[in-house]
Amino acid sequence: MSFNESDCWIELVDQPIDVSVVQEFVTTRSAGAVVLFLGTVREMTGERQTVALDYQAYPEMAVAKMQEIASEAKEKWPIQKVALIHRTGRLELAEASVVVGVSTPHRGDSFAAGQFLIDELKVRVPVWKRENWVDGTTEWVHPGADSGLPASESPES
Amino acid sequence: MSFNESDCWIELVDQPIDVSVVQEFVTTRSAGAVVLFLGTVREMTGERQTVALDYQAYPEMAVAKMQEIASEAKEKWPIQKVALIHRTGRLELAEASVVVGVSTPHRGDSFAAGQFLIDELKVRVPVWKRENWVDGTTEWVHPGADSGLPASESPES
Amino acid sequence: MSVSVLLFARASDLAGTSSTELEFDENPTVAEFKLALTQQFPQLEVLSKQLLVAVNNNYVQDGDAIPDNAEVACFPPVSGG
Amino acid sequence: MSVSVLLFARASDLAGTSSTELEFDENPTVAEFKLALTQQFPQLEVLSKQLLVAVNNNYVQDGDAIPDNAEVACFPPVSGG
Repeated sequence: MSFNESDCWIELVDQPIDVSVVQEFVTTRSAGAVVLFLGTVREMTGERQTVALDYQAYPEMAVAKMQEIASEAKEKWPIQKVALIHRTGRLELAEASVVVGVSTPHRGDSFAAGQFLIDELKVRVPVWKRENWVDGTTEWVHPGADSGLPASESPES
Repeated sequence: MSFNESDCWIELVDQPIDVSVVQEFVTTRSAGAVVLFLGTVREMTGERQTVALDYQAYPEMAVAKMQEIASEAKEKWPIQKVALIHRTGRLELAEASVVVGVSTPHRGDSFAAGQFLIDELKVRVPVWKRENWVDGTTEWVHPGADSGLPASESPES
Repeated sequence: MSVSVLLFARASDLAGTSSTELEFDENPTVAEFKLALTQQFPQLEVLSKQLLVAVNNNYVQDGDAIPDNAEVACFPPVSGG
Repeated sequence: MSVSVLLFARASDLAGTSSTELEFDENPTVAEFKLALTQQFPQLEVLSKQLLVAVNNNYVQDGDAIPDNAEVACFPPVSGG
């Protein structure tokens, strides 16, 4: 599932994301600033230890929502290039589940746009993660749901 | 010139910066978020066109100040890994003059720390850039100096 | 009319299927649709207050009507990134 | 005493050298040091209000004294990044 224009790269992938390719995509002589954000698999959530995360997506809607978020960001900031890549499937510790890249003429806009893109992605894009705890149990992470996991301890990047 | 601890990589280099090496350095299972910032050579500054930038540093002090900024950031945010790499010499359009990398457990801290690191670097670290304009003239960029270039039009990333 | 539904994440696990079909006399509202879904799968009750519904890739609210031939999906709050 | 000075960027270009040496009867303040430097290189006047001074890798102010055997550097506002 992907959406590609010359200045916008949106994709769901089931393999490791090559950050250097994202960096090359967003870097351009019309920008003076590039911000890249990686959401990575963190081992500890409070006292609980993770061994891996499984990510599931609703592919068509996930790509449509990522495209919508990128379009909104382009209306707010002078974005030269933008990339939103989300991975699905099983991820080991420290692997990147999502990579956001954005370039703008000046750096303040790149930071603001980068933060907006990942904040909105986490609210709107239909992707879910399932914890594989070290004790062998698994658990879907659903903010606010009756999952037995307090919302304040929900894994988040 | 470099300063290296297991969680802090500070360096002045005179060759292109390999962003993927910086990304690998700052990525760790103890973090859920990585922010990378690249300052890149922008072609247009207002109506003026650049063909290249020359960067000069006062190496010992530049490394000392980058180390100082990294230490300050580590007091403010729960930083797992941090990298500040600045390049010197001649840079072509779209090349990275500086790469900042930082990882933290949660994403808000990575964005805040990344912005702090580059903002302070641009204020404190003794590095200077010289514009090579398309008309063949050259010009040091000195914020606030009597350079003939209005401060509001000073190239900045 | 018949409404095809996609289920994801814990909603799919609880229902034991990733898709189903529901029958209605006329176009249901989203609230009516959710009620019918949890009647078919009572085990979704644990998620009922949190269940989100999307029609043709957009989120919809309880009062909205589900149109003919729509792609309907039902899932818990998202947790990507 | 003798103070060795490093010059950078436009200060170095204007002076035509990247280092120099200044003589003082006693430890000068930074203000006295800057005055002596611009007397030796009048072409630095154009930068004088902006010139920054660092001693042993730290910025110093006009009222500070320059200690013995210090590494002193003088340069315009920085523009890295």
